[in-house]
Amino acid sequence: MAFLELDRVAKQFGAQTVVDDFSLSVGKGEFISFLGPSGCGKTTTLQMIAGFLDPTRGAIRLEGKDLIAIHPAKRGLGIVFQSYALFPHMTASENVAFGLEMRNVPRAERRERVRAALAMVGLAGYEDRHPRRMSGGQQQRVALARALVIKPSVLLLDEPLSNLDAKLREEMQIELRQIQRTIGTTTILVTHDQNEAMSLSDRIVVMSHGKIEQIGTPQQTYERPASAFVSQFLGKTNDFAGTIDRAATPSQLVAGSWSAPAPAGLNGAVTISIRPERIGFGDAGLSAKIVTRIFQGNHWLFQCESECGPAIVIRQNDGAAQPVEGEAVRLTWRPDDMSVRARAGA
Amino acid sequence: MAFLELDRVAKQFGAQTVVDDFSLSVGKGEFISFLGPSGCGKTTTLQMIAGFLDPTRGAIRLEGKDLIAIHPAKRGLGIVFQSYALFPHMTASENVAFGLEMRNVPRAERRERVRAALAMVGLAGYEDRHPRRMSGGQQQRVALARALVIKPSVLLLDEPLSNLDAKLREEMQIELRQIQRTIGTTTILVTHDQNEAMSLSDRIVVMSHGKIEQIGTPQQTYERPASAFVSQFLGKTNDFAGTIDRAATPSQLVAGSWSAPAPAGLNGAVTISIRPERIGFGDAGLSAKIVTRIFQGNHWLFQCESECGPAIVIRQNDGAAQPVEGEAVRLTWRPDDMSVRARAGA
Amino acid sequence: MRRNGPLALVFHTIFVIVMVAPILVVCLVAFTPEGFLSLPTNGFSLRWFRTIAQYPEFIHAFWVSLGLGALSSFVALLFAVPAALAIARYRFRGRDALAALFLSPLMIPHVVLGIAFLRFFTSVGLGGSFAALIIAHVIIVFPFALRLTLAAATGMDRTVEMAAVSLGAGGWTLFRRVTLPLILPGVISGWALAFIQSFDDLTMTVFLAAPGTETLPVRMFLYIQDNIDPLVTSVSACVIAVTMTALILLDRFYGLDRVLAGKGDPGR
Amino acid sequence: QQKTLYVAGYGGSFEKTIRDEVIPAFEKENGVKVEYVAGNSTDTLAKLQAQKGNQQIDVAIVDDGPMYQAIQLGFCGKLDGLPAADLYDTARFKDDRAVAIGIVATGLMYNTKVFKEKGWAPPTSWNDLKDTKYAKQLVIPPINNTYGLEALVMLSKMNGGGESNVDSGFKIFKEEINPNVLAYEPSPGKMTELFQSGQAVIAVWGTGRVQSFANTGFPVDFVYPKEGAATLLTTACPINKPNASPLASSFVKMLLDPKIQLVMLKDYGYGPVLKSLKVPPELGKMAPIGERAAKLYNPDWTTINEKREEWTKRWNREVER
Amino acid sequence: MSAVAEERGARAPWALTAPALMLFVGVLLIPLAMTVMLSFHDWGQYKGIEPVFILKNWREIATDPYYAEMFWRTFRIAILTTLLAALLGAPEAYILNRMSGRWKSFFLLVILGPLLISVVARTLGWALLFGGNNGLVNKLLMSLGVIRFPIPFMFTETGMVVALAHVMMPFMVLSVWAALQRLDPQIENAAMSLGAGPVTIIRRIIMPQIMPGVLSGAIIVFSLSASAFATPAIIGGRRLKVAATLAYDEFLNTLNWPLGAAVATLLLVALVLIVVGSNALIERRYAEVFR
Ligand SMILES: Nc1ncnc2c1ncn2[C@@H]1O[C@H](COP(=O)(O)OP(=O)(O)OP(=O)(O)O)[C@@H](O)[C@H]1O
Ligand SMILES: Nc1ncnc2c1ncn2[C@@H]1O[C@H](COP(=O)(O)OP(=O)(O)OP(=O)(O)O)[C@@H](O)[C@H]1O
Ligand SMILES: [Mg+2]
Ligand SMILES: [Mg+2]
Repeated sequence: MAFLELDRVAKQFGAQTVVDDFSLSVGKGEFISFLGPSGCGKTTTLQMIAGFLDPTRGAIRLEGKDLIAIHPAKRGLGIVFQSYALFPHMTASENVAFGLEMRNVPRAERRERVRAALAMVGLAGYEDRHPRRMSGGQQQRVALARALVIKPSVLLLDEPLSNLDAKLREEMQIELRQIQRTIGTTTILVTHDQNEAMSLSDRIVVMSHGKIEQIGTPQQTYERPASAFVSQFLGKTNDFAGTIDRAATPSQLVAGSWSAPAPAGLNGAVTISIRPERIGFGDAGLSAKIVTRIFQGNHWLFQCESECGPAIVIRQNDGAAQPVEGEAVRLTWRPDDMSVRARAGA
Repeated sequence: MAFLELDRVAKQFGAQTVVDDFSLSVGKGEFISFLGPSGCGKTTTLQMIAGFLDPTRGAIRLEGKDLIAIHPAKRGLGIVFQSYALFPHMTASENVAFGLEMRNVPRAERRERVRAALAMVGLAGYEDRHPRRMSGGQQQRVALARALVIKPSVLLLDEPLSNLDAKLREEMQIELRQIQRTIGTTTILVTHDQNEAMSLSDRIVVMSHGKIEQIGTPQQTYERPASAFVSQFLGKTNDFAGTIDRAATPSQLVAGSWSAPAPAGLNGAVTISIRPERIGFGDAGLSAKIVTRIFQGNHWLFQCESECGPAIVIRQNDGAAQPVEGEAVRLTWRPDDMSVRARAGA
Repeated sequence: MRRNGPLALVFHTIFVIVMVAPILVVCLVAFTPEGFLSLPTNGFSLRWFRTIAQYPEFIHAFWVSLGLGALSSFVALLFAVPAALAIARYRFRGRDALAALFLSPLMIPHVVLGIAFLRFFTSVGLGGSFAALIIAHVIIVFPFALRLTLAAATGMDRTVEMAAVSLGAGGWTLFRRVTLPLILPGVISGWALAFIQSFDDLTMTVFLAAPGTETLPVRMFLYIQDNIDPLVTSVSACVIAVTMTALILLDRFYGLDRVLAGKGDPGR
Repeated sequence: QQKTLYVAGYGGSFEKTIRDEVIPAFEKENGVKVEYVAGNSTDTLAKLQAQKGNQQIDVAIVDDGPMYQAIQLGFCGKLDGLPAADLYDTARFKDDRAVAIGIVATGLMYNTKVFKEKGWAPPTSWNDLKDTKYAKQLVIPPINNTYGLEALVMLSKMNGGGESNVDSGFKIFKEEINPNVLAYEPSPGKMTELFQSGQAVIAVWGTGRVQSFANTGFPVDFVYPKEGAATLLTTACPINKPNASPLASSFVKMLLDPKIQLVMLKDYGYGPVLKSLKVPPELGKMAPIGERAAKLYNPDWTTINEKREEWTKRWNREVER
Repeated sequence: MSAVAEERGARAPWALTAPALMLFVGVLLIPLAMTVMLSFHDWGQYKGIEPVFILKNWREIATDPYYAEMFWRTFRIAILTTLLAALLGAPEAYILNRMSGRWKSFFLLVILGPLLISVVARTLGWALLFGGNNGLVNKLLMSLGVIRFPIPFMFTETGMVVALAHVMMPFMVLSVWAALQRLDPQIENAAMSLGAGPVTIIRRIIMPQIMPGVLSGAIIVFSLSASAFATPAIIGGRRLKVAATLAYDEFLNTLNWPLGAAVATLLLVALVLIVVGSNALIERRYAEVFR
């Protein structure tokens, strides 16, 4: 049986429907991420689970019990708010200790756990500082420590790492994953960072305009997106206009100078979708010219102008010589890596 | 002559020195990013340029004129605050219009520019909403529109995109770059996102504990880091313990089962640093076992246990078959891609 | 926003009842047909409301009070708001002393103030003038305006102001467009308390009021000198009715909670 | 020339009487504007002291106690041309610095309705103040008010003392009367309110007040104690100031006009100060007139005034605690 | 302008306070100084005020326990009133703040209402309600079985505190109300998510943050009740004198202004010390909220 269950939940603000028909079953110990464009209703959904907003329709159940009837203070959830919501009048350690006090943890143990939690988020030495005297990232980490220290059975994280640098972020991700594994915390993470979502989650919920677009493992959503929206939203995608030529034998799929044996079932004008990291530079294939070449650390991003319109290519920064801006190249890919669909309006 | 110049700027809060000996020359129209761990003084430095904090020591000059003497309201800078700092009593469009009003832009033009700015950040239709009724990302975008609409000659951006999803974020990055190019805005961006810094900036300032670690182009800082800190902070790095064997002919650099001709000048125990994206799986080389394999969209991240300790490998998700968890692999790299230094304490 | 629990509502109900009880009693007594105060009253009559018409000076005094209250509380705000901002955000020498000085009118028995002002204004030739009355009232209501503005200004999010400054707003504009709206709940509450305090002051005003500038409380006080009869209650009932009507109208057209809570709606 | 004459006096119905009956006629007669500054005796006296050297007020109407003080402090000017022959002696002041415009008797007031319900006999003597059945239902004005002072003097006199020795009076107040006292209340308005709310049923008060209280329809009556009631005066004086207007004296004299005296008797229960005045019988039910006026006890103000400060202090510490 | 402020602008605060300061020096300090001067003058029943410099009045206040008793009663009543107002007013403001718009403004009006009618009429209402043993309040309390014997309200300190608290309540409610407007509702949610019940939230989260408001209210209430005249005079009567009625008496009945001025000066000084002291104490205790 599902541990946490959202059953056709909807939320309206005035006349505006912000979340609609949202159904999701979360298993015990599962790590779920909500991904979606800004304003699509992620925070709203989280706040409903937390009990700060009442759903307009639908039910939320935890272990089969109706959660809506339970007062937020009794739900025992750990929450990190998008705006941190630190207690401005308390020091960092008082903020973190608050949840433990509520649980009547003895003073000595409390002190030790608070110290450990702050050390874990890299804030040893900041115990007595007030939030207003801390940097943005430091505040965010206090908020994280405050939620983690109570070892909740359900963690709701609303962009908990958005103000941290990559290094710290990764450390925190590892911490989160570890906590979730050892204590078996069921976690729901709202994030705008796809890498984060993909590397942490068991399943990803992709949302758009308050509706669920797809629920699936990271690889499913990335590699078998249920809709054009999901494909566009997760990572980058090139869409090339192509045609299937059934007159040729064997019948051919052609896009500019690139061609391959045609897949079955389609005919005429088609759209070829291909991820930029699946495209290589070769001797034959779509001719293109590099417009900009952007260095991105462990990879390069090329914006090209091809026969079939703009194209994006990603190449690992593996030390090999890379084409320069203005250079003429040929783009090539394996037929397995693309997906082909009939071109609308063609 | 430098357009904006910080000359040995320092800032103390009480006894604590938060920024120290910070010198930087920014050319007109240049795009600079501040990168550094949370709490290293990025926001503080920005606030000093903006005039909201006075440096404890040092000078800040704009076009040769002492900036500190100029009232913040007269500096004409566009700023996005880490905490947005929207006017809670004004709607989105009133927020954006504020700076234009201060500049006595005629009403009709004002309305048009506000509309355009909100459309640019994807908030057409949200003109009349108050900040408290907007999502985190929406608020952040209003803050961005508010700073951009006045077309300032200097833009100070403090984590302006931290709450946006990848897609929107990229769109905003392109906007920023475009504005900066067309108007020639000198921009200083504080970000925790290395990709963002690398793809947008002309130069990156890497900071640590209030001090500058390195100033350089993205590629310089990534590929020729001035210190171990910079190398660690920007992207990931593997450090393997190796030895140089001058007895062999030609003398050899050895790390476990991996070996290559030794570089000149060093001897005995050394540390080999190599970026994970420069490591490939081959037939010979360091033997290792894949511990975890993490899917990250356009690439895979492998955490391995090698003869020389843990190793991280990144491989582009180019559709080729990738080793699975538990598999025994050999790690190999080109000698050009590593950097070798004497091992301390060995 | 969470709703109030049953306990809170019980508390609230009792609180409200206790708050209105004395006023209700006064209003009830206003309808007595008797010539004296009695409770419970037997019968109902508008006799004491009709009697007000025989005392035009009551109506005149009401207008004097209204004008005096509005004017003096407004003038007090003009002085108090900048002072409150200075005290809220700067740590400067003499800050505590200044704050104490500005609050001191609260702490002096009004009879002492009344006599001190009377001596002072007489000696500078302003004795008995409306101007003197206004100045004196500005002083006594000043602490209210100051204290509530102060409460609103302390702990206000400063980065919002910084944002405005960075967009080119300075001095007056910054104040008018950003700072004031943000502290508005405090300022308006302060104004309300100041107005009410001025409207209600008797002990000091008795000394300063001259023929023609007698306020309603002074009038009522003088009236009940030798006889407390239900006229006081009917006049009070009228004052309540008038002010309630004014407030309800304000609420209708502007929204009282918006006035008191500031314009940015609190949202979620 | 059109000049304004400021007259300070009691507020309330007294003010109304003066405004209606005296001021219009006076204005017409003298071509002058009269402004009435309302306030009780002590307010008026305080104003006089605050504006010392720069007086605004031209005529002051106050109780006799404060008037003695005002005269001593030099606030009062001199009255000329008083109808001396027609005035009762008690109404006149030294050097004619002031004159009484009405006579009041200090005695006992009680609630007739309550007394009837309880079957109590109406009080007859100052000693009734000691009666324990009035516990916490008795109101006496304090000693800085003339009523209270006179009660103290009367009780002292009955017990072997007098103006020069009030020890016995203090003793009785402290030990025997105090337990009965609900409040020492100087304000007339408050006094009526205590009766109206039923908290008090008996009090020491003056005929003028009782008369106007009874006029409202409230069931109270006044008792002249058998040991004698004391005289209390309402007085007026022209204020002493440079270039004092002669009209101030005229205004005071106008208050002595028989017509006005009758009006004040009717509205306000003031016994006339003119011997010659014929009082219509229906007006003189309570006020000290004729026979009753003659029997009033006149306290020795010269002695009292010397000791008054000391008594007040003693009173505050011993009685009002 | 603001953050800059703390470092720059040694002049700015003075520029902002200058108008008010001038006003106060011009029309308050001078009259007050005149009053303080007055307290050193001599006075006699029939010689009036003599502008000499003597310590007679001060010596009298210092040596006569009568005055100590008056002041002690004054502050006892003021403290009790302040406590009562804070204990009831602050929760009420909080409850009000959680009501929906319509009700909120309605009840705000109801609570502000009492301020709009003259203190005389208001206290009259109380007098009617208290009205001796058979007053409405006592009848009600007895019929509810809360008390067995009527509580004397009129002319007792209990009655004074109750009536004063009623008169002062709106000041407290409004002050706290203004402070509540600044709270971030998410912070309350955060506390709730950590398991804090309503009482804890109020005590640990809300209270510290609205301290500036409670403090404003308390200062106003305390000062006003310690210097109140009308209510103590009407409810307390002459036997329960407090400092203000004492000063009133000296000013208006005895006309001994120098003594009255001395009492008033002492009251003022004591109040200023208490208010400034507690203000500083609380500001230090809740330094972060006041930043
Ligand atoms: N008002 C203050 N008083 C004392 N210390 C402060 C204050 N503001 C910031 N600090 C400290 O100064 C240091 C630098 O803060 P700053 O805000 O500049 O960091 P940052 O680089 O912007 O970090 P982040 O990426 O987390 O926002 C931090 O350690 C912070 O705790
Ligand atoms: N109190 C409110 N009243 C009206 N509309 C609201 C309110 N709060 C949020 N909204 C709207 O509801 C939508 C969803 O908001 P929500 O905060 O859930 O977005 P989100 O997915 O968390 O976005 P982000 O990633 O930008 O934080 C947004 O369009 C927002 O403008
Ligand atoms: Mg959100
Ligand atoms: Mg920062």
